[in-house]
Amino acid sequence: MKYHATLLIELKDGILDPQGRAVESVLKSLQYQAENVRVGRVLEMELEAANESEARVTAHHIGKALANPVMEVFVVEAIKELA
Amino acid sequence: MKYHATLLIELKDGILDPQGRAVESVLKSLQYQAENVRVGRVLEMELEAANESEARVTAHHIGKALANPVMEVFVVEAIKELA
Amino acid sequence: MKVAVIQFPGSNCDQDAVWALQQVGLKAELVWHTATKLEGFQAALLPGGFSYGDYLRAGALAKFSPVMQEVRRMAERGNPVVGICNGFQVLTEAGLLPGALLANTNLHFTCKEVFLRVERTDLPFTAGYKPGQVLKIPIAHGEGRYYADSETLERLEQNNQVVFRYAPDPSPNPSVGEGFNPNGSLNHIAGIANEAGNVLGMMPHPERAVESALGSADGLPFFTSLKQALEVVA
Amino acid sequence: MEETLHPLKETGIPLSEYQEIVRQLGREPNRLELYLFKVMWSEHCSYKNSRPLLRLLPKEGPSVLQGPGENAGVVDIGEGWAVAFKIESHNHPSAVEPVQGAATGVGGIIRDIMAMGARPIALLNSLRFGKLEGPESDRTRFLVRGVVEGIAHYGNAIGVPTVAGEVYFHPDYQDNPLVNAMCVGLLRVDELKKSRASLSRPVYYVGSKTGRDGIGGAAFASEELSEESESKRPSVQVGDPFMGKLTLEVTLEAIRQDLVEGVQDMGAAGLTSSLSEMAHKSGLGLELNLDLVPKRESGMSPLELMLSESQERMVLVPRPGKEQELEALALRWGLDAVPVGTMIAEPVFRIVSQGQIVANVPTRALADSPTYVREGQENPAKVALRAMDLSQLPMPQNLEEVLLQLLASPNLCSRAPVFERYDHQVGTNTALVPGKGDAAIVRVKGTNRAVAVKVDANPRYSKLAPRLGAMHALAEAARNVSVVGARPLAYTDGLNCGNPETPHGYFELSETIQGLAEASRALGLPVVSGNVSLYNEGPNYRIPPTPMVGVVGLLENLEHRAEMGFRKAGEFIVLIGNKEGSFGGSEYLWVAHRLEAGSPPPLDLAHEAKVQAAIRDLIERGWVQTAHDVAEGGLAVALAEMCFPYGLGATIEIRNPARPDALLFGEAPGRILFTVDQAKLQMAVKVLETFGLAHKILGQVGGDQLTILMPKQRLQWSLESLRAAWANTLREVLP
Ligand SMILES: Nc1ncnc2c1ncn2[C@@H]1O[C@H](COP(=O)(O)OP(=O)(O)O)[C@@H](O)[C@H]1O
Ligand SMILES: [Mg+2]
Repeated sequence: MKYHATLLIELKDGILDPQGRAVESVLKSLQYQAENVRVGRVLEMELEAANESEARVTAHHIGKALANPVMEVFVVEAIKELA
Repeated sequence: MKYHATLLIELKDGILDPQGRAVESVLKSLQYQAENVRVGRVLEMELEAANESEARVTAHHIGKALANPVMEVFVVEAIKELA
Repeated sequence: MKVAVIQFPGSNCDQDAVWALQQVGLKAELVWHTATKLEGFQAALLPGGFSYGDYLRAGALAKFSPVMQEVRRMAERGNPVVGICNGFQVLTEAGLLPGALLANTNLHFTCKEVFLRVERTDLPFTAGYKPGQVLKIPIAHGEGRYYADSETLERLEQNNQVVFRYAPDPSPNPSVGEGFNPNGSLNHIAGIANEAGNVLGMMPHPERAVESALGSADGLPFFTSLKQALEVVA
Repeated sequence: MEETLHPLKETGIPLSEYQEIVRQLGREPNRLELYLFKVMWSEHCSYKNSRPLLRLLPKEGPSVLQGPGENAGVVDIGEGWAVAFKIESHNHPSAVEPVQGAATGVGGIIRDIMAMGARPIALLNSLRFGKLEGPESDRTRFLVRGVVEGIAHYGNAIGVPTVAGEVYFHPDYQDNPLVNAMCVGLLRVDELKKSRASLSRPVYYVGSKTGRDGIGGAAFASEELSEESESKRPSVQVGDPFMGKLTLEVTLEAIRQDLVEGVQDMGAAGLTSSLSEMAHKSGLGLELNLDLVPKRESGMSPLELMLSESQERMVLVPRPGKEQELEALALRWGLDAVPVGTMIAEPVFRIVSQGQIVANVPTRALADSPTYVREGQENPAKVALRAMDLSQLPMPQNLEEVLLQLLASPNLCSRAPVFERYDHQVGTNTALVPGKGDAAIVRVKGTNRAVAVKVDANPRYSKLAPRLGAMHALAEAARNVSVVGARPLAYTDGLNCGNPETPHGYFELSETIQGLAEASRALGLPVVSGNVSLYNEGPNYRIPPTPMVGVVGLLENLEHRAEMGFRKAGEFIVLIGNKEGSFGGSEYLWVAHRLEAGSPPPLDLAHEAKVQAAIRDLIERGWVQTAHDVAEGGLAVALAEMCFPYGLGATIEIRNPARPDALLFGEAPGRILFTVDQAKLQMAVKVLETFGLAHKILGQVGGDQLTILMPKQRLQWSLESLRAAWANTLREVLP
């Protein structure tokens, strides 16, 4: 089976995110009331797996491999079966 | 009301994603069956809004403002009400 | 004595490192990242550059290169292992050094001369310096903001594992005015060592400062120190 | 018929050219063939409006190993070494997507240099943007940030130092920024490669897979930016410096191991121009099998494959028996290396897809586009502007204030915010870094030799007087190379002009080239490579003709070189050339009087040559370590610039000047400031006398102020006040 996986890798809270700050100030200058803006990465990929839970496990391992535990956290945001 | 918004900003399909290509080749070397890896940005933020649909509209405008129309597309991934 | 200069795809200061090592009479050889042996080498240098394009995160993908297992063994055996710029990022990503290197607070790649205070002169890389000596060495990076959680940071300071710190320009008419810390590193950290003191990582480029014709020779003692250290073991 | 007339409309090929195509083929072209002609006969690939004019440029010189016609020019620098260099424009892509447009511009010119068998050792860029004031400044800031980010992103990652360049702001670039990138490469003379292949050799495709990137880009690049180009916008080409680095190393290693006989980059119009041009230059034909081309996306049509401008692709032709070694080398670096074609005797470009011949065109027909010689006519408005009388210009009240204004103006303020984003030292050869000298110096390891490089163009001069402006551009670029102590050898030129199909546009193009030709002859500098970017105009604007001239010079002894900063208190400051400058087209006229008029300063090329020879002589003798040319902003700005690098001031005394502002801020070519210590002063003056050059001992280095004493006037600035004015204008754009 093929599954589409979405992973989010983000900075732990409390760690200074200058990019988030920059975005926030841009948004404020555009009159948007946005607070605590944080910028992270999203990874989309197609995984080969026997079933959804196996795909989720693989996605989890991949997140573990790619995120840096010193300052990042990751979540498997979504697993969708592909036709 | 305060809402937490999650936005994904990603490259349009067909546009080369060098990051995705590099990540994919490394995942393959680690024996993961990952295909079509794409790397984008995720933005998390808190928005002030009267109700959820208004928050969603604001998030949509913000996505429009931040995504590069020449290369990128965005989706409002989630809107959650904050206690 | 031979130093292995590890060549990752995307490394671009590898030849510069070889050149600098040769300037002090050390033998240096490029070793491709797929190597599974580092026999015959007494030290390893992970050079600057953009391994795997620095995609995802500087050093994030290079840590998976097969050669890293050998580098780890070398470090455990107590041989000198140096990571410069991208090499430092790889060493932290691989867990051979504590902490991490985040995007500069100015959010862009910055290439300029900075000043470093030498905090330790009892290491194979710094024996040639005077304690507290201030060096002029260039930086060239976009992700050099040293970060570690407060406990780790304290431990680093207590074991004085901080080897180089960004410092003000000592000259009478300073060129480095606005903020001498170029990237927002905690405690102005520019370079650290592991507890044993044989693994060192630094963001500035000593290999770019070995000839006064090119602006500074303050990096030369870094390599002469390494040479002497290796001669002692040999 | 219908079937071919419809694509004719869609390609926008003029009927006259279509008839020429039919004549050359002896039949109607099919749609794919028609598109091959469209890209190959586009201005960008065919130079159909500029080729006749470019013939006027001197191309021979004692050190020239390769002139125009290959991927880059090559000059001999001695001891078996040579340098390859070329400039290339990426204006339209950068206007559409500044980051990727600039990045792919850098990647493209690097591959041109690789294609000569040279290792890139230096990058330069020449940038033009619009207004930094008023409502339109937002767009300008967006473009500046994007373009600088793109150049930094690609150059830093691939590991080629960006050592010099120029940034210039002028309202006429508001709708049409210019982004030209220049690359210099180092090679052994005996490893010089060309775009050649011999009969029945397999043609290898090396590097990135082909996707639908920038389809139609080459054609796109030759069209005026208009509403239309929105819809015609190709899917943006994205540069991958990581892939670029791998391709670079594989190509150079293949050459070092002597595995290849021919090398060609895939630049604009990708497979189409690279393969058909290589076949044509080799006097052969080429059969391309599209089924073998590595593809990134599925279902790509032959047309899409032929027009794709995917980056980081090279064409390598292995020597007989070296095929396996080449494939193994590419594999080691993780790259595709596939034989996609074969050199054939019949001089045609034959394209095969799924067993069918989908195109079959004589290579000569593709290479020899029609050329056009047109009637040019000068815009009368320019004549009037030039004629304006500036002798009655009001005298500013506060000259001290004017200097601060000039130093803070976008065209004269500090460039550090730009070049600090570029790695200018990777490779550990940069002996003179940006901000320290008028040209960059890159040494050649293992020798005492070094090359000096600089690119220049003065749009104000060229706008007011295209021919004279072009002459100034070459003179100034050469002067900048001379003041660091290097002897100019040759140059590359990026000609950015308007629409050549309009009389005014054609006039500016032809005058510019004629001016370059005249200056080339007078200064003895041949052109060895370059680029032409036309149609830089829209319904209601046209850029000033902008000939970006990149000069490469040789230092035979790196020890003897000069920087621009004052370094030793007590040294004497000497000016070569006349004291006063003129106001026509000067920065002062614009900044202090908001005027852009008058005639640019007259240029005596014989005098210019002598001035440059003299300063080189003084530097070679080891007497002079500080020298700087007096350019935009005049004497006062030049002096201030010499104070900045080492924070050392100066005191200058000038007696009976004509007009103080002409003396302080007036512009004139052939002027150089240098310093020398007392012991050498008289000898230095003697040298200038033997050259028969006007000169003046102006004062001495020292202190932390700049002081200019004039009859009845004493001007003084603290270095902090000068630095404060100078440092922040671009910082605010690039924080
Ligand atoms: N303005 C010019 N002056 C001198 N040579 C030029 C000029 N414009 C183009 N050339 C030469 O014409 C040839 C074709 O240019 P170009 O199509 O830009 O090459 P490429 O496609 O390899 O970038 C090159 O050798 C180039 O150096
Ligand atoms: Mg080319």
